[in-house]
Amino acid sequence: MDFSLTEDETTFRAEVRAFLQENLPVDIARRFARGYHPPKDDLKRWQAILHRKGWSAPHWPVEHGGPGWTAMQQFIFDDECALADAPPPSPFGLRLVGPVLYTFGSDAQKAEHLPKILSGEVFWCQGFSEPGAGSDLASLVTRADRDGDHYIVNGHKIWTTEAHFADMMFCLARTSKSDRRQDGISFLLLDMSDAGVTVRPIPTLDSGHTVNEVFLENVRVPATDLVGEEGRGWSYAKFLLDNERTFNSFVHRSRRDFRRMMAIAGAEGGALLEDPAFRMAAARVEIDLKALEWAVLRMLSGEVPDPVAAASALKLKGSQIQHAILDLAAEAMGPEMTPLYPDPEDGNGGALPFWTPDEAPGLMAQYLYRRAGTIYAGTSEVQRSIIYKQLSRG
Amino acid sequence: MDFSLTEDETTFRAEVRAFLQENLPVDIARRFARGYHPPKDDLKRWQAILHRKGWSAPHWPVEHGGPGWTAMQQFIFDDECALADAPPPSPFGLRLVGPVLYTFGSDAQKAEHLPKILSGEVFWCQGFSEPGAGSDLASLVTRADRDGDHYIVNGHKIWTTEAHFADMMFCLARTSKSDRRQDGISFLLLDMSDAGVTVRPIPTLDSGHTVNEVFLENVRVPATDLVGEEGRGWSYAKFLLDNERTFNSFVHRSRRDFRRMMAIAGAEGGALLEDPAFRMAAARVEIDLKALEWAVLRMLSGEVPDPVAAASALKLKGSQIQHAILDLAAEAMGPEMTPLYPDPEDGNGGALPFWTPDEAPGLMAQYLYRRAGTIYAGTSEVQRSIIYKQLSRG
Amino acid sequence: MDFTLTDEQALLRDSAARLLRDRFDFGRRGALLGEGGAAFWPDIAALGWPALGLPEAVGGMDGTLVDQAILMQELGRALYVGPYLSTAVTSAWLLCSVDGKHAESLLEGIAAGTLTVTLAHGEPGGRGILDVPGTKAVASGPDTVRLTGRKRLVPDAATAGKVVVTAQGDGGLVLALIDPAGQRQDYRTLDKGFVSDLDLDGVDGTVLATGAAAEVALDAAICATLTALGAEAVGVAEGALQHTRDYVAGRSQFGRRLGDFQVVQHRLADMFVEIEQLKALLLHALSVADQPGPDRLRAAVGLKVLAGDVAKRVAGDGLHLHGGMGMTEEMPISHYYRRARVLEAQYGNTGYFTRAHARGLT
Amino acid sequence: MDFTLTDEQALLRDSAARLLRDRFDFGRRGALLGEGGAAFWPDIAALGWPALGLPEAVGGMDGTLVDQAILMQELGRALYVGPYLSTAVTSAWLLCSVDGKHAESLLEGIAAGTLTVTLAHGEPGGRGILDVPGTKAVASGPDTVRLTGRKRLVPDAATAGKVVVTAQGDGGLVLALIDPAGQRQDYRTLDKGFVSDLDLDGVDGTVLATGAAAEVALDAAICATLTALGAEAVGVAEGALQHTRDYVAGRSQFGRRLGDFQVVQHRLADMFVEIEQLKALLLHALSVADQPGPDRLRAAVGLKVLAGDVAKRVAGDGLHLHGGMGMTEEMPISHYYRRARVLEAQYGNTGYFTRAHARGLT
Repeated sequence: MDFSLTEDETTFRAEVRAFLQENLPVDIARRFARGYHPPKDDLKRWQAILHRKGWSAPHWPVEHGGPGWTAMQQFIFDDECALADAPPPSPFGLRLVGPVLYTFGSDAQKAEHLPKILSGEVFWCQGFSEPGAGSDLASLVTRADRDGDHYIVNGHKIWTTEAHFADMMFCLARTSKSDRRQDGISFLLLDMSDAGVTVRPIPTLDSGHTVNEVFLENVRVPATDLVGEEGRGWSYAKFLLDNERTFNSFVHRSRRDFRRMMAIAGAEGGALLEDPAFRMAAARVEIDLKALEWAVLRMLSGEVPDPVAAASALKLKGSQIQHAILDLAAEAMGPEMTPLYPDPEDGNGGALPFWTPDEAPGLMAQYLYRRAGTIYAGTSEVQRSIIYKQLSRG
Repeated sequence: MDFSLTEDETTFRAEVRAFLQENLPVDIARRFARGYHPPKDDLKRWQAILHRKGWSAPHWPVEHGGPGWTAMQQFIFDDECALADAPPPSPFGLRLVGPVLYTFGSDAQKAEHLPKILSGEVFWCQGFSEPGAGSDLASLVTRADRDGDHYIVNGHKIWTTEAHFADMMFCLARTSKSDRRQDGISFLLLDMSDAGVTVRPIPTLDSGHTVNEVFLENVRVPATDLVGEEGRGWSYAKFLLDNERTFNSFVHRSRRDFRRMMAIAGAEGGALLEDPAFRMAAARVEIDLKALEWAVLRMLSGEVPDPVAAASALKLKGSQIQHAILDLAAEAMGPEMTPLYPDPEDGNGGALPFWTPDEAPGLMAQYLYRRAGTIYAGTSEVQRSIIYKQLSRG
Repeated sequence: MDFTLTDEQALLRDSAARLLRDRFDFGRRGALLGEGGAAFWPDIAALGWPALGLPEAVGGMDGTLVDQAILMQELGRALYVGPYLSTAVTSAWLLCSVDGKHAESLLEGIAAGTLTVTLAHGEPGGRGILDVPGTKAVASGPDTVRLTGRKRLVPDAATAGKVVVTAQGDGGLVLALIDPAGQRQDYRTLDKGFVSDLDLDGVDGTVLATGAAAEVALDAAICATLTALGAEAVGVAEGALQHTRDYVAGRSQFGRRLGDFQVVQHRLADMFVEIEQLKALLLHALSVADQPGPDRLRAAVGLKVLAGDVAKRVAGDGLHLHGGMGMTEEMPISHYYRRARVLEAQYGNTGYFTRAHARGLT
Repeated sequence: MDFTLTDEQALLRDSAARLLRDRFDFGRRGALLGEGGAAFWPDIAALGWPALGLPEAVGGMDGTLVDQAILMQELGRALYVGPYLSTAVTSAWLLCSVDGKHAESLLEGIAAGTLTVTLAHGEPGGRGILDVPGTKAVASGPDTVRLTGRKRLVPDAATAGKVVVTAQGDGGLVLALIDPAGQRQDYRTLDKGFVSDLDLDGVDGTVLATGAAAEVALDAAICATLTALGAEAVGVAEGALQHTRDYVAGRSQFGRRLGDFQVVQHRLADMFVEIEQLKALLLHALSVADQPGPDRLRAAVGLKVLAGDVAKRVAGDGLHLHGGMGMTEEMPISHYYRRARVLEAQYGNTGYFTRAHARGLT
């Protein structure tokens, strides 16, 4: 075992920090710090800046445009970005479909899509969930019927984050019937401006607009936009979901949220931060958070006997810690957490109430939105079942 | 709704308190306060005192020797007894088999057993659980084969509390085979001094001796010691278990334990009792305990829409609160909770370590023994399943 | 002791449930709440609910806090938003403890359903209802004070006919009556409640009570408010449990109904257990509701702690069990959750009241 | 960073696991522990484990706390009871930070396996290892002090060759060496550990260090002890999980294996998650183990908090899942639970260390 950061890594952290200080636009950071979902324009501008530096896809292989960083460097980069309030890039292109494309896509697909994902020119969304297929994805019913050199896609997708500003969607659809529900599913790329695509917002409990329903009515998708082999979409989706799960510890965001929580508790004379019981509760969460950080490092180092169970553990614990931090923040805010504050950065949002504490707007929007942390990308129950399955083998 | 105690009830509480003050032997109270399991002699002496007053079976009907108290009077009596550190009488005769006998027993059985249960002359134990039948009682395999006017009983009972000093056992045994596992079980009374009865202690994690295995080898039980009808033992057992569950909120004991916990936290200058975080934790538990107390009162008043689910809720929450209080007591005790203290009341127990705090001996014996609170009389999981079953009907 | 509802109480419960189901159902609720905070008030006034807890002398029905708690429970279940709590509980209990013609005529208006009144007590940076107000009151006439200060998160002030302001005067606490006009900003809470900020910049108010008398009246208002909130929390939690139970019974995943999964069943059971505890503690608080003194306040504070915890936990579990659907505006559970979340923080959060309770621990 | 075990470390882990399985299995454990606290020490000494963390200069193997943590993890899994922690971790780290021939010769004895040493630090009424000792040290010779005070819950003093006592002298903290004879009472802890009370009534001790040097040495001992306990907790929790997993796989209720019930499965999963967290935080504490200073202490304190919580929770869940069987002496889980319960309270409980951690929160 060797716990020391290499000299390179120490240098690297300083380099990233300096870059962020010089290049992250203050207005973007300020907006993101509030806790509201970042607007598309912020995501786009910031990704373009990263792209110019060659840093827009830290986890991609060099041959596809990645910077060739070690896992540790990626961790440091994400950490510094979170601490600087840089909005993480939209995950659907970079984190999700990108790796599917460079692993299973055709040369034409790679050539067309990867550069635009890297640059942030094209935004993606994920068409997996359906009204009858949430955690149980394999029960999806969207159909893609072959018609010459096209598929005709009909279906109804739900929980489609950012569909209202995405240019492309990757989605799962049935191309044939099969006894095994996982078979006969294909992985398609679909242009959101195609005829037959309708996006309808789903108002959520945070009073924001992030997720949507997407109705697909006789959407004509060229057969060249099929990824990999027809009927093998389930395996690509599993590849994608496994990638996603590994990164769902929320550790960097939670470190930032912890800092914000402490700032709230210390505001107005620090009444609550001086309270011994509150301090103990915060200390207890800080310990959990530190453990989570090292659990992620351990995962990155590749030294976990059971990475499948470990990834589920990260997701489970990460979402619990996220809630615990936001709960402390809400407690620290006291009765001031109750108003529905308009986003002060949104010109059309309306006036703030008199005497609104600086830290208040956005906190509860974030709190409520993050309630989904125990639901998406595999509910906590699904994670526990995965873990038990692994345990019972061991 | 009427929340006032009747004048009678106020007078009654004073009467009980005065009686306890005058009649509860101080050595019995002192021993019981320690938290170790009370010795048989203490139980016997105390029950004889109560019996002379006519108070040994508060919940029995008058015609069988009960005092004719209301549910509220019974509550007050139990509460005062707990606060005075009076050991509750062994439940197996009074709480469990007694009501079965006066409800389903023959006249001869009533005449023989009820008076001795009331007086505390005869101690009982419960032969229900078996090595393969814990929570799942219906899978018991002990057999009682008819042989003339006797049953020949063979089997292996486990978790038999107080079997080492009980005079009689009530037990379940199969008298016939049946497709439905609950059928063909009979309810028998059995003399512990009979040939073929062997009691073997089960050393438990509190390092005390309370529970036992009982081996039954060709024990001859007269057919007159069958309770009710042959093969209907399951319904009598259910009657008994339902009675038991109603009384398993541990509320009186927990009120006493809470007081003891506060005394521990206030000892040695009250360092921990002055700690704001510890006080908050104690306050939170006190609120739960007060709610539990009123939940029991509500149950006694008969005003609960679903008494089956409510009884399970009392057991579940009662065992959680019991743990929470003992956990706080252990926290208050600090490193002094770690020694295995001999019972200072037990002449053969050995010397106490130097500088043993007064409140320390017995605390952890009790703590460890009470871990069984979430297990016996229906595990917490069994209670939750009962509750859900009721809920899903509603 | 006898916890049976009287015939009148059972009738009140059933008729309230029926009216709310018919006129304030989930479909209509959004629209009604869009119209403003008192949109549903005429229905409530028509039924005489505001008069429920008031003495006959002012036109009331001579009921008790038990009756109001029965109603609050149904209002909670129906996710009612409006000035019932602020007018008929907080203000009414305060005014009933105050002597004089002003209070009497206000109570007559409340009982008749023609007037809503709110208490302006909280201030910016304040942590809860037990805080001492910083607003200043300086005598400005024989029966009036000039008020200077800031009142924050005042419930239902936008539609209130009168506002009772708490302030500090020379003789201690002052309760003064003002009109809700002036520097006021109205806004909404996360659960669609109506609140306002009041900037009191030398506003003249009529004195209702001062010193010890004012303290007694405020104590009555605080105890009644916290106890009624506890009752509302019972309704909120029961509503959340029922909606969740029904949802999991209908929803399938992995080829089975959600309600067939043991972990789902057991979580619902835990929700039930928590609610049973809360119902029981509500009885405790109600049992001392008409006995002013530290025990009543302690019971009310303990109830608020449990109410906040239970409502938040039960509605949170319900939200989780709804999966993605629970995150939508469309599903009642998301509204139960928001009400529960706000209820926990209103008038002081669980930490605040647990601290208060811990101070009195012996 | 690289968390891979070196070949030597992997060998150490495997050989320790094997030896403990062969010679300290659950069946033999009871008998070995009946014989006294150091019954298994000859085996340990023969393998050179006491030398593991000691410098080559005194005959040690020049290992680090990482190596000792690997061993502690296996000792925890095997429910080992004996003087390894007190001698080879606490005392060794303390003595390595102390100059002088006394310390050197003691370390040589420890490395050779011929001497066990313990630290007498806790006192009656004390709350934990961060407490300042009240025992008094008065100079009684050029190199000696006269010690007066009471030491409580001193680990393994019954079999220790030497005892290091902490005390207050004129120049602050004093570390003094005494023989374990004298007024001593030996007793057992709930988990079958061996502890003693020492009544120091003017006992003469040899000074090892005073003032700042003594503080540095004590800090090293505290950090190493808490970190090693964290490693032991990993082993205890993993052992509890494994026994529980095996038990529910074999035990049937209601016609199904316990392990087929979803609530049982998910509870096991939660146990796993807690252990993963603890393992990760152990890495954090180890990463700063050779860097004296406040960060090291803070990491060790945080680890003790999590170790106590996780061990207690995991073993408690395991106990519950064993049902009635878990309550018996016969089942290993009852011993895991007792070890976990004692571990949480030893050297200061979770509340104590959380308070300490909270003080440093910024």
